[in-house]
Amino acid sequence: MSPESKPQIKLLTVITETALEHPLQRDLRTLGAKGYTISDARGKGSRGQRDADWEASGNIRLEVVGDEATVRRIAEHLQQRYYDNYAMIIWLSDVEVLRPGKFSTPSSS
Amino acid sequence: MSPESKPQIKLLTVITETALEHPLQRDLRTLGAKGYTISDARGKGSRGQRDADWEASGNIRLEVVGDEATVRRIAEHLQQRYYDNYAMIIWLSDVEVLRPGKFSTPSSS
Amino acid sequence: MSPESKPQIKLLTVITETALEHPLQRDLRTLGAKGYTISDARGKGSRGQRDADWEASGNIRLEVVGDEATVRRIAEHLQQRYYDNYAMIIWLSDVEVLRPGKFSTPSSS
Amino acid sequence: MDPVILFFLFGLAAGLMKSELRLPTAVYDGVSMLLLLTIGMKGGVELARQPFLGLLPDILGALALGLILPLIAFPVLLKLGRFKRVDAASIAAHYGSVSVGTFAVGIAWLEARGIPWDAQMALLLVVMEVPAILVGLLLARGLSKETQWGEVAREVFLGKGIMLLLGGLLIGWLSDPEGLDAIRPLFFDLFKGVLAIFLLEMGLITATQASSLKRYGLFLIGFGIVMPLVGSVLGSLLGLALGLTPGGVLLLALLAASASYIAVPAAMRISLPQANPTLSLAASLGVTFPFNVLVGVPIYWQLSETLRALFTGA
Amino acid sequence: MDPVILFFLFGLAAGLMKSELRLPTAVYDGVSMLLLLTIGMKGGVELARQPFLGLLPDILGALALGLILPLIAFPVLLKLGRFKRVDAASIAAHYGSVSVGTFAVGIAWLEARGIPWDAQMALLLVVMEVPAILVGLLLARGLSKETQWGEVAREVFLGKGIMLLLGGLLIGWLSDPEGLDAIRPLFFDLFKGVLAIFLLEMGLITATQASSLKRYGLFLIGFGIVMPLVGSVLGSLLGLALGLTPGGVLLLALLAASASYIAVPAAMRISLPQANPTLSLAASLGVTFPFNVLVGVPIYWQLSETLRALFTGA
Amino acid sequence: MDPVILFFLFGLAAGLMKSELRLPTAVYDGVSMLLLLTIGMKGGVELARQPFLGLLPDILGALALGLILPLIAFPVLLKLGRFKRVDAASIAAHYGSVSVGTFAVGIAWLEARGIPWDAQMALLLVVMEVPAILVGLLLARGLSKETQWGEVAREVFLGKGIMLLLGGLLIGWLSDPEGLDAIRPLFFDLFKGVLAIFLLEMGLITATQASSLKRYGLFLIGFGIVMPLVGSVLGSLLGLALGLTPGGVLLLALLAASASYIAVPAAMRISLPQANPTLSLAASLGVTFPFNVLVGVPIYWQLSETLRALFTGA
Ligand SMILES: Nc1ncnc2c1ncn2[C@@H]1O[C@H](COP(=O)(O)O)[C@@H](O)[C@H]1O
Ligand SMILES: Nc1ncnc2c1ncn2[C@@H]1O[C@H](COP(=O)(O)O)[C@@H](O)[C@H]1O
Ligand SMILES: Nc1ncnc2c1ncn2[C@@H]1O[C@H](COP(=O)(O)O)[C@@H](O)[C@H]1O
Ligand code: NA
Ligand code: NA
Ligand code: NA
Repeated sequence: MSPESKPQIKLLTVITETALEHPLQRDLRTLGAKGYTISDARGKGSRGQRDADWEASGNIRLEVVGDEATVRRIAEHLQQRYYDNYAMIIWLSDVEVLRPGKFSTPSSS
Repeated sequence: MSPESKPQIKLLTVITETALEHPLQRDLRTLGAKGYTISDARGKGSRGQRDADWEASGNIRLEVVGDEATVRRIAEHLQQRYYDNYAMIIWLSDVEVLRPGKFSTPSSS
Repeated sequence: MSPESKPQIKLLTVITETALEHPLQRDLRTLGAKGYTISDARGKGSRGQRDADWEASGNIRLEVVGDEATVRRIAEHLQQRYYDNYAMIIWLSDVEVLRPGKFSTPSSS
Repeated sequence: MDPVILFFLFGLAAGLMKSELRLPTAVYDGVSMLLLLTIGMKGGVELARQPFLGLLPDILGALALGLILPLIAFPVLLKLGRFKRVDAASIAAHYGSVSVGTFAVGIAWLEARGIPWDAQMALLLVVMEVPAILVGLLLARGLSKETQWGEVAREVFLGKGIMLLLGGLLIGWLSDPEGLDAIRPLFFDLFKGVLAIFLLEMGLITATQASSLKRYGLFLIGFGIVMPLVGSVLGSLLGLALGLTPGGVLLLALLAASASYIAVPAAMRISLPQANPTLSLAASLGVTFPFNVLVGVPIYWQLSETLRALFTGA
Repeated sequence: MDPVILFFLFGLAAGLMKSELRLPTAVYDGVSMLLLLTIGMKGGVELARQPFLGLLPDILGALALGLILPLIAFPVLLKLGRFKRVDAASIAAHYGSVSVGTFAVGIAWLEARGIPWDAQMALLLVVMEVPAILVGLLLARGLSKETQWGEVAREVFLGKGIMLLLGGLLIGWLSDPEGLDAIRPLFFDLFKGVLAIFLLEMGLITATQASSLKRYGLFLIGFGIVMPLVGSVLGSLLGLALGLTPGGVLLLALLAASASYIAVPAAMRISLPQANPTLSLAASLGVTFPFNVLVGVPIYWQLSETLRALFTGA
Repeated sequence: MDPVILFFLFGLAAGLMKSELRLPTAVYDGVSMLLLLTIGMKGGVELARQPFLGLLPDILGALALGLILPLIAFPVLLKLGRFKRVDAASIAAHYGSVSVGTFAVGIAWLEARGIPWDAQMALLLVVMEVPAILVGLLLARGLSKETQWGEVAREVFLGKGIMLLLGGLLIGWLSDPEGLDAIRPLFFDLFKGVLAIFLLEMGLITATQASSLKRYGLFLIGFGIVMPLVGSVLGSLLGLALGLTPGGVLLLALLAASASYIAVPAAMRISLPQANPTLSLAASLGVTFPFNVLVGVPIYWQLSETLRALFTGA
């Protein structure tokens, strides 16, 4: 687990409007994510209450695990493209992936 | 990203009974959370199986991102007020928020 | 929060096929997890799109908090037993649990 | 046998066999909403047909019944059952309040036999939901300042159950008959089928109480059977005193005999969190609900007819 | 009163009282789908019965109406309302398009009175959903290269609403009458009950717009009432010019008066994200929908009959 | 055309066009549950009407058919299809078992034509669900100790599908006729409408198999069409040998022709995880289900009538 042996793997979490589910999936494909996970959510933030009471008012919770460079690229793209006009919050955290091979582009896989 | 330049941002995750959704929302408002995200969950813990089979038996998963002080204050309040009588587990982790400006009370925002 | 005073608590997150919900619950019981949380999810990975369009095509998101040894034991078991034949991704992260007493087998609880 | 009862037994059996059968939550919610709206509307339609006069005694009677029942249950639970004060108070509140599912079974039973009932029964159902909750809280903590009565009232009155019953009542009351005919296929014709689906899920839920019952033992089972019998006697007597029709007397007996498993648990969880919710659910859902649905209704019918003969000499 | 309207009022009241009443999303989705399919099928069945000739003028007329309405609304919103360009364009698009829920209420109103309407109305409903979206985007940004028209078209045509309406139309058109009889109990007999459930949820959703309305004030309320009146006049006139039956004229007036709250918001959110969605929803859902449902339909009926008398001398 | 089939085609088209149309999972689950319960009840009602004698040969025959079909399919898949052993075994299991959706379409087809069928068909449907699963597991691994047969049996028998069919059968059997009349509007009158909604979703799901089909090519398509034809011949012959009515022979042919897409995939995923689930679903859901629903039923009817004429000389 020494920092030089493995590239840092990051988990990107995005909470945003349900309306963005399809556009985000397209973006992730383009930006080289190896995978993603989506679940339904509701919440509140600087852009008001999003109660999931009906179709247009729900949130999704998107997670992408990947090497730090990819994940940061994705995060920056989303922020630039959507942050101004959509309810959205993005955070990153460190994770350790079992079989991380598939996320380290340099050597393996 | 040196520790002195930014305050530590924390993610607070709470798993608890669905019945607490409204009370917790009120608490968060009072305690100064800038936002929160809720999704539905089920699970098992020291207080038995919570299968979400019907209304009263489901869990929610609550997430609050904020500066460490606020998040710890919220966590301690919830623990004190609810932990004894409700199924509840609380954990904290480190996250890096894009545009963290809104969470750092001292200087910006 | 010095490493010698507390054992490291880890959060294990598993995304896998809905079909594994019951088998995983049994495994967790056997492997000594103190609890777990499950929510519904959808996603995409190396084994294709899993849209939750219908019963067999959804994912679950399983979370287990525990001391590092237990959590690693669980992660390794799941990986060994299911990884080859099921859509599955597993990651670990550091968390701080309020009232972690119940997760530290040596001294308390 | 009545298929509606068979649906309940089927759910119970599937649950006890640990089958994977489960109603999606949204379907269960939808089905409950339909039942509540329909029961309310049935009541409202009838209320619109007759003068409003003379409902006050019925309402006051129902209120009194809802206040008295928990006062009977509480000392029994505390002394005989040796429950903690909060648990005894919480269980008592469940038995003072009512179960809409049980009421629906009673209605279906009367409809199948062509026996009419009094228009105001749906209204009395609403009236009886609430007072026992207040009594329960008072029993648990006295007139403590801690209790946020405003909160409690909001929680109860704005809860889904009472809103739908009252909404249905008002809609039934204010609708023109032709308008109602157009929505009859969904709300009235499907009523018993929807009740069957509802009871299937209730069977599955009842089965989940089996393990709690095993843990908390015989006393809860006994209480869950005797208390409704006591309630049904009081309900029958009140119904006779109020001059209700035989169908109305049965329904009032059934209301008194039934125990809440939705509104009261939700209110207690918020207002009396120290009470152990598995205790009261094991009793009300695991014992009293199946008892009332499977054997209670005909027993209470017999009982109320016997009492009627006794008192009216008819 | 019509129970269907009472359901809407009940939902509205429950929402404003901040009750916990809420339809599960899946139930609301299921109910909307049923309505869309049934409306489509009703149209398709009728279309199958009569020669296809002469529909072209109607379709072109509906298209024109859908293009003109946002062009009327836009300058008013920009100049009088002082909205930002994108917001004015987005709101205008909502009012050029149509609301299926409102149309369903119109159908139920006609059915209750035994007034027939023209077979092609469901087709015109589909035709009128789309053009205003394109006008809105053009008003907001001109013929900017940025707009991915292909994307927009996909989003709109492959959206749930239009798919179900068109699917229903085709199914109604191509089905044998006996086959339809077998599915009548679900799709046709339950129609008005399903509409009642739908309107209950619409009432709850409308209530959530109250706070936006308070914030954005009087202009939106005025616009949300005057614009449908203008639309209904244009719709009536077009209907009379096209020689529709009285029922058909009413429905066209209602389509013109109604504002979209599903298809257009979804399209705008993706294609014009700078527009503030709460503004257009507050107007279309918080003002125009309840106005049309509660008082609009009879007003437009009166209006269309008056105009008919004026122009045809009948 | 039959609207029920049009619903399927509509779903298929919408899916292939990648529209956003989708049934909420809860609605799909609810609709499937209704179908299973209704099919079971229809069977149970009939069984109650006639002596139970003579069902044993039918049951044994159905069991044998369920054991033989996968034994026919397996070598073909292994040798001609060049599939891995586990995949061949898994696909074979799917084709030995049955599809309730297909059976429902057969029932609707017979009902539309007023052709009666034998009471025990719903029972045979249940009987045929299971044996092929066991055969599949044996084919994949022999009598390996690894297989937890207890687990497999639990998974299958306590799964939703069989529980609901058996529950429906018992309820239909044990209910009084008047009781059944009261639940008829939901379970029987809505049957075909509910089937239409179900087939809409099936069309959407079938469309998701298109890409797998493209990948795995022609062999699967051929197999998915020829295997049901073989099955239908065996099913018809068995039906004739058992002396079933023409309607019953058709349904048995259809059961043999149909391939499971719910119970077997779920069981295989747990008990034979090395098998690739997309292969068997592409065949059973992407080819055989639409083939049976769109063209199979009338073909099998023709076939069974021809065979009847041949053998009985009638
Ligand atoms: N501090 C926070 N903690 C957790 N979730 C948040 C937070 N702020 C915003 N969110 C989520 O992100 C969504 C969009 O946030 P916003 O753009 O700030 O309105 C909200 O609806 C919440 O679900
Ligand atoms: N060790 C754990 N890991 C993950 N989730 C847990 C854990 N323990 C409890 N939970 C969740 O928290 C809820 C309440 O826990 P408890 O109060 O321990 O019964 C459970 O129903 C689970 O959903
Ligand atoms: N890089 C990733 N980030 C987040 N979730 C992932 C990732 N890769 C896979 N998943 C999730 O894990 C499931 C199984 O992954 P796989 O086995 O790679 O197909 C997918 O359906 C996703 O929900
Ligand atoms: Na009671
Ligand atoms: Na319009
Ligand atoms: Na078969």
